[in-house]
Amino acid sequence: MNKYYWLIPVLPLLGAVFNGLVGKRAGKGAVTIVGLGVVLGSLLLAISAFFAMKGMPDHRLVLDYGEWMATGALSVPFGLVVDPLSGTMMLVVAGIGFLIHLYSVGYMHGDEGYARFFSYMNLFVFFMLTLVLGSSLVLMFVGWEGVGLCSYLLIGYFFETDFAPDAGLKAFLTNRLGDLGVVIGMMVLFAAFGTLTVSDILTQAGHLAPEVGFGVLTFATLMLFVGATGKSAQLPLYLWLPDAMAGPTPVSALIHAATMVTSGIYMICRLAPVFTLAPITMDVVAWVGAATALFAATIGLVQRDIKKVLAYSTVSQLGYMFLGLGASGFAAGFFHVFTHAWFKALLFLGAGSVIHAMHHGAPSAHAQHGQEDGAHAPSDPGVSPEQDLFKMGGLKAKMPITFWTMLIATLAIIGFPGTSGFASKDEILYLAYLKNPALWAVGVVTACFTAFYMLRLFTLAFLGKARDPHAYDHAHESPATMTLPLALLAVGTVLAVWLGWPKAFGGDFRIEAWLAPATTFGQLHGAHGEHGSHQLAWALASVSTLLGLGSAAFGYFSYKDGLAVSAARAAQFPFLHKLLLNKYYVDEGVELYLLRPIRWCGNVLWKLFDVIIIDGVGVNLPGALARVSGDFTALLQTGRVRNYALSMALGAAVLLYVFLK
Amino acid sequence: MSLTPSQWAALLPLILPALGACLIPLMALDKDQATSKWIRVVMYGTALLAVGASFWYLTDLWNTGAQPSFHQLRMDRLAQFTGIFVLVAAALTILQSWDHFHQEGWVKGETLSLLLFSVTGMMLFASTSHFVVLFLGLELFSIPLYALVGTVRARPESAEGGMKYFLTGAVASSCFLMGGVLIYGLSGTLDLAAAALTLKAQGLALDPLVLAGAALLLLGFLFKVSAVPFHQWTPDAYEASPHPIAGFMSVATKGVAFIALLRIFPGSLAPLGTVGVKMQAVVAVLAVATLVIGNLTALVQTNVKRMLAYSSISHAGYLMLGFVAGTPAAYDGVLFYLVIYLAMNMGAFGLLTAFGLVGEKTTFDDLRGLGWKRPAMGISAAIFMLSLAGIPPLGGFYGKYMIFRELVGTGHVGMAILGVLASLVSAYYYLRFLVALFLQAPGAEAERLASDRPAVHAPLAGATVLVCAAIVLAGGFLQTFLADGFARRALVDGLGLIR
Amino acid sequence: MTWLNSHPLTFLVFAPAILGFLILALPHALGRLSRMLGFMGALAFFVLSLAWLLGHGGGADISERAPWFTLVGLPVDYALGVDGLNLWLVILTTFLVPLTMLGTWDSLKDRIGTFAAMFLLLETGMLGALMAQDLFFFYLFWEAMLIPMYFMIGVWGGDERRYAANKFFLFTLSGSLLWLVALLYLANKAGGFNPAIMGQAASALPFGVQCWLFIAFAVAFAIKVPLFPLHTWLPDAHVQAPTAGSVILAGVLLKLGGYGFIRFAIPMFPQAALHYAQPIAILSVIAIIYGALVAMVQRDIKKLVAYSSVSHMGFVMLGLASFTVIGTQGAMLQMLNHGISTGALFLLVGMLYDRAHTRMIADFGGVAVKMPVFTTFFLIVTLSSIGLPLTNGFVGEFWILNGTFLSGFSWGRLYASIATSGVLLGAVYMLWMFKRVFWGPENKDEDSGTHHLHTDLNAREIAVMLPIVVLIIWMGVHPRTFVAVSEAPVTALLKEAKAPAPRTFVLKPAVHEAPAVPAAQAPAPREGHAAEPAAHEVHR
Amino acid sequence: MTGMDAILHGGLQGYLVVALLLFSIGLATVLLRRTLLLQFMGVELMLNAANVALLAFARFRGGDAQAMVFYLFIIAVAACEAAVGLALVIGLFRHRDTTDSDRAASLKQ
Amino acid sequence: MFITFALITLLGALGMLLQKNVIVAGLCMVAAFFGVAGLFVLLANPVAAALQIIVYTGAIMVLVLFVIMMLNSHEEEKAQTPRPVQRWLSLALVAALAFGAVKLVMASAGLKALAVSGAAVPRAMTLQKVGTTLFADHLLGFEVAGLLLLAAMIGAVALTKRDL
Repeated sequence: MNKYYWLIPVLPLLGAVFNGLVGKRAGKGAVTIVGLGVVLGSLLLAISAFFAMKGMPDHRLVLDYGEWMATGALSVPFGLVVDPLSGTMMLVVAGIGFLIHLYSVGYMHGDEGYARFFSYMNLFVFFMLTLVLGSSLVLMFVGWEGVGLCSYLLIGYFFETDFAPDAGLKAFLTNRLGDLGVVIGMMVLFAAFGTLTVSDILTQAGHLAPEVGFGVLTFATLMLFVGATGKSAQLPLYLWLPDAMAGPTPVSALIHAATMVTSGIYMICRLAPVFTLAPITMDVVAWVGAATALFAATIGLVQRDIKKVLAYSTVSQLGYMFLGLGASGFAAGFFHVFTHAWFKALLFLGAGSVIHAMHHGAPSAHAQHGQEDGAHAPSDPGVSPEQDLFKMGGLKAKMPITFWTMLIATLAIIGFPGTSGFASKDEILYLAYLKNPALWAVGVVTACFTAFYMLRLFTLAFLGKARDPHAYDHAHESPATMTLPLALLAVGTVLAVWLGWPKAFGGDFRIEAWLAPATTFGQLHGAHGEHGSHQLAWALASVSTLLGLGSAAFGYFSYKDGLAVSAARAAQFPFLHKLLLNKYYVDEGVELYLLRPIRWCGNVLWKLFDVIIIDGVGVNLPGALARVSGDFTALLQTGRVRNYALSMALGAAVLLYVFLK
Repeated sequence: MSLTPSQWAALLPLILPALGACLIPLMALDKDQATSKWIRVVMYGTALLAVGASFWYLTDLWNTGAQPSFHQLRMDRLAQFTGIFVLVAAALTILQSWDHFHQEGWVKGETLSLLLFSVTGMMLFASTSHFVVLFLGLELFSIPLYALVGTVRARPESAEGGMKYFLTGAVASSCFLMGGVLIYGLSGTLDLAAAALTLKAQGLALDPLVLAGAALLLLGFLFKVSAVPFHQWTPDAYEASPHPIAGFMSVATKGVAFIALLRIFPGSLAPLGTVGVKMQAVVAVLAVATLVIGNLTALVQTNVKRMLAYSSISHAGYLMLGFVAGTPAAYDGVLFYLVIYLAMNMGAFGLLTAFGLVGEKTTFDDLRGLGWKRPAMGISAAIFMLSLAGIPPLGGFYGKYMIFRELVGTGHVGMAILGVLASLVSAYYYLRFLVALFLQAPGAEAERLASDRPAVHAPLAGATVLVCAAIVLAGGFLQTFLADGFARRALVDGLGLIR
Repeated sequence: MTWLNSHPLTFLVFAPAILGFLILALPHALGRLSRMLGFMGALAFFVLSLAWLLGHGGGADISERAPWFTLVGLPVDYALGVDGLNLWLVILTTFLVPLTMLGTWDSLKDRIGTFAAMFLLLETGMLGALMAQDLFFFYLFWEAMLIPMYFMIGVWGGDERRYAANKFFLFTLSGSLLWLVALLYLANKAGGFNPAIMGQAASALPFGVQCWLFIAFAVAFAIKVPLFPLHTWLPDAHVQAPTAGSVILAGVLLKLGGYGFIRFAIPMFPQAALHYAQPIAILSVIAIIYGALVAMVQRDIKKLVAYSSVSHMGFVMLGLASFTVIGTQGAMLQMLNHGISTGALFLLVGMLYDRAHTRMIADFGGVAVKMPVFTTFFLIVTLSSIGLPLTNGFVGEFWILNGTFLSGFSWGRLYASIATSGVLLGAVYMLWMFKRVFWGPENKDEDSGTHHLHTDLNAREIAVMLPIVVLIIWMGVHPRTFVAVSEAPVTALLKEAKAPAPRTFVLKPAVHEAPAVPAAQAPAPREGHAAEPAAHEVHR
Repeated sequence: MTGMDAILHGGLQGYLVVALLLFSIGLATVLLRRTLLLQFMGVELMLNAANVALLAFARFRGGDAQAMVFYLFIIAVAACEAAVGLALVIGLFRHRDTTDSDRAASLKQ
Repeated sequence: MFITFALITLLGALGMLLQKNVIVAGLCMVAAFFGVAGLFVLLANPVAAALQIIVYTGAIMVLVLFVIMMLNSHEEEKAQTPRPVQRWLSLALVAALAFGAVKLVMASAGLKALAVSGAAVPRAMTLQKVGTTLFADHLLGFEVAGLLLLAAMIGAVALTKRDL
């Protein structure tokens, strides 16, 4: 079986190529079969590989497929590594990926670009699996950039709109900005370790002492973290993620919630031993994560667009994960990745289902999404009507499956005791407290905000009464291809807790031990969680859970009767409301203080430097000077023969002078 | 009086064109020569025959390796080289003038006669180191040229150009004469080679009068090669004269003057070491001036003939650089360059005839779009212009290469850099020619005029252009043959310059 | 056949010119036949070059050398050779010529036969310059190339073609003429134009003289590259040139600059080259960023691509300046990459222009709706141009950056880090342009370019683009195919040049519990330690 | 005889001074006068100056007949120049109705 | 005697240079030619003196004067614009040349030696000697001079023939 594992990433690639090249002609049926088939095949192979890995004595399955780019001292093989970390991630990607593919069959059924969509999605799975399985940083970077590309293509999927291309471009460029960090980080690591193969780096790292102060590894890891902030939408590179909701909802679920955006966390886990060597970086990671979590959560409080709320929630949750990583809780962070993948995908797909339901009148998905730019929304031009929370309400009755699955996901995300969200979040908060109580405090506040806006979302969408009767009348439960994934994801959300119920509550947090071969690579850095006591864990958990539930209740009561209460509150704090509603004006600031100066700079360089200085002074001026002096010398040719004779006489004088001198 | 065969051999190459020159005016006595074609055919035939016979005879001499002499005339390899050079130029000129005068609407047998006289004078000028013959040769080729320049009676500018050429030329030849006389006076002999030896023997090599004499001699040569500041007649005279004559002047006068300069200064006067050094110093200064002024002024010309005139001035600059280097190999380069230059410039002027440009209609605008109408001529034009600009792999590049190489080899890197900068400038105005030919469509007015006029019919001029193009190309690919087999042997056997 | 067997390179170099002259001699009315003849010929040359150059084991050196002539005491050899340094550039040339001919089959209406002839003459010039192993011989081709290119721009170009053609010609000529003087100077010292002998002679000269000579060489090559600030001829030439001219200009002509460095300037003046590595690197970094920033604000797609060339070729020069095997190999690959990707971009822009008769970005919008196939190809090429992994662009840039970072020079790390931003900026201008042209609502304006688009790519155009796409992926996935042959010569060359050994970081092992010194500032022992004095020696 | 004496009393130096002064005056005529005929006479004067020098040298070389022959040729040349020069002047006058060389300046630059 | 003829020559030449009236200037020129002839006599060269008068004065100058009359250009035409640069630069140059010439003559050692040695061997130029030399040594020159005269004649004809 081993020799077929290269197909795990390649199968989706083949699917992408097929769908891209001949999908349109082959028809929707073929596209569906191929598009889903390859991911399913990949999933099955992945499961097989996973168990093969488990069978290995050191839980590592190394697959090498020859040299890719080797020259001089640099050698980068095409190699795949399956270990507990990548294996788990691989399963998440393939598994959730498959579910979302399945969901998309229903969601995208009316779209003209059906084949194109599946081509992109398959391609994404290919790149994501490459990212996860790549044995070297470079191969990981292939996936890293590749998922960025797919994200770009999928965000810009409705390319004939105004908004989607912009959002895609923004996503790609912001990611690229982060990728610079990865490239620089790789260069530094290569200069330091002489290799870019992950296992080699980790082996060497095991023999090193942690850096005190700012050293090479600190620099390298910080640079890698810059990449992570780009991909995982952390401050300050989070800007693209909310805009990324311009893509079709399955995309948001798969890429911008479950998989791609977590690749930053995944990378840090991958290189955990190296990061552990750089305490400064760990602090930075923790604080950036905490700040992002809080920052995004505050914005999420007031958004009207259902997907925007979820997007900021994602940013916020990603912040949590980094907070966990920064607190050396690699397993905790990764566990949150895992649980988050389930419940956030579920939330998005649920939202998609709602949007699907809210949409009325237009027969084709094409036209439906043509309106996603929100040009027709009367009350708020920034939000399209079918995504506007303020126009929903009472959908519980119309779409029960969606309602119930969404409820499970919401409970998970707000950390309702006993859910998977509770388990992962609590572990992170606990570790944060051990690192620095302030971090814990930020985390708890964020949790409260999360609980508030999630309940706000849930209440506005499903409870109360319909605020847009027309849309409500047309709303309907989604088809089975969509509800089935919802159900499966809900099951996953519930079951995920099994993997990491905290020790403090009698669990074994088995994921830590499970990941240990990968995150510690046989060394014993970062053995945390032993410093505190179960009493402390209980106390902390109680505080945060109580506060969270209180916020949730607050959220529910604020919105259960419509919008009046919240409107009154907004009027009470107009400035704050406006600030949050406009996302702290960061986009505007970036445009004003970053992009415009750069374009101005380009223009100045071009018009002033290129055209005037180099071309004008350096190139054309000598030419003009030559012509002018030519005009001058031509004046010497007066046409009067006496002058000619005089010049000859002068010449004679020169000759005589030189000869007689 | 009877002459020995050897003396005949030395004289015959000169006698043949002279004979032609004497015969043709007899045919030109007929008043209807413009209209009766057969007379024209006979006149041109005679001229070509004279030139051809002389050429044939000279090549024969060259092949046998004989170097006969008659009194002061030394028909050595260098002289044979010169003869072949001049005769080729003359033949091309004769062929081109058939078409040109036909286009202009008049034919004068006298022009052919004068041309042949001039050819005789040139061969004489470059074949002797005796001052009397040198002077007579100079006058024999100059005076017919004065007349030729002023011969286009229909154009007021023609006589003006001739007058300017004449007056400046007469001043220059007076200076030349005075210089010769001074050297004679102090040495007692009119043979410059003998004079140099005598002066050296008497320790008079540094006598101021000798140096002044040498300076004045040099002036005569520099005038003929149109070096700055003795160049100002050039554009006026070229513009005034018929196209083929302008081509002939630009090529033959310059070539012969350079060869004579070579024969006299580094050759005959070599024993007077200082003179050679000072000559190089002066030529260096003037070469710089020539390159700068020639090229810059050429840049702003609108008239093609004037552009070519200034270009010929700037080429004099490059050739002078060969003298600045002053090594045998550099002189080899000079001779090689002259051969290519002959083809390039005769070709360029021939193009004007081939394109049927008459009178004053020789501006760049008149050339527009012609390259596409006459592709063979267009390609030839490209070859000439690029070669003039010194773009490899054409012949012009090799000439420059040889000269610059010696220049750099003798430590004149600065001069070489100036030289290449000058060719950069020159590339611009040569490209302008091509721009007009290929890159610009003819103006509406020009199109209308062209449709009124009968189609240009210039087969002979066209043929000469093709021949010239072939020579330029050959210069690029058979450079060794031309440089070593032709130019170098002329130097070795004629001057004994190369070791 | 026996002659062919012993003179394959001669045939490859001169056969195109001979065919070109033949076509030139054909009457004007037979333009279509001429074009077909030219294309078939070029295709045949490509096949032959593949068969001959890759045929026996792929990359064994082939050379032809014979004394050619001796003028003014300097022997000139007729020397052609194909080795690891130029093998793929030669094949790139023979590949691009027929491809471009096919790709621009219908773009020109006038004088198509003459154009084909010019193209073939240009091919001779390029192949000759790539293969020449004697500097005089090289110079001949180097200059001769200008002539057909001049006419291609000047005759078939856009509205400002005369200015652009003249600028191209004179700009390039200015550098090479000064170079000629240096060449002659050195040839005088060496007694010939054989690069090896000239190199030896150069090493005997005082260091100051070597520097001047190197500068003369470098300027001539840098103009061709073009290196900032000698690049301004490029945008004009590209914008005005017909599509085919742009493709070849970007695809091959620019490469000759970089090739000149690696073939002649660096091996002949290693000391001076090391001495000037930093200035070159600075200019390269400026070129990378400057080209990108300026490209960003262009309104004409072609001009944008032209400036992107400046940026990309900056990477090549940076790789060469790094004096590491990785960097130099990256530069070698990047030259090929740029030839393929930018050539393809120009082809695509040409296809767009042929349909819309405009190249202004603002005239488009929503092209993807009208021409989906075209959009796909454009996207792939764009991605290659911005260096997405698994396309060719990534490998080259990654190597160059890594090589520079590792470079034995003290500035390597900083410049590599700065140059990385070129990767971002490249994405900015390319994708921004892509978005504005291809995405967004369809431009409904009657005068707009989009409005004039009626057909997607036809079979011929797809046939042109497919091999390019295949190459883009191939070079990205298996770059060894294209750089394996150059590894040995590059390594030898750098060793010969006494390039400073790579500087690596040294990390503190755990057993030492000494207070950690930031390793970045710590003097690098290992090979790096030996490199320091060498670098100082160079910087005297 | 030395210095000025030699010049004033008919020594070789005297003749040479006369010749060179004559030459200068001839040149001055070409440079300063605008009438073509006068300029032409200036040229003749320059030739004559050479003649004077030539024959003076011949005298002090013991009556060198070579120089005398050369003198004959120079006279012939002068005659030829006169013929062509005057023909050109006449030709110019026919077109321009002037013998002022400054006015015959349509060819320039 | 020398001084007299020298002065006639130089003053005649100066007169030509300075005289406004073209005819008078021509006559001054004739005077200068006569002075030169006188100098030739002093140089023991009566043949040259005779030729000078016959050819120059008798033929060339008459021709010139004839043309002056024919073209009716007695007076120099009025200058269109003053050309001070031309004038003063020319004057300076010519003055320098004249001054330099005198200095040159004084400075030349060879000349001095020749003056001394040559004064000792006075020998008249005879026609016989000239003839012998002409046909023995300068046959070539003689032929060329003949060609030259023919060429000049044809040239003059070509330049002035009416009907072309």
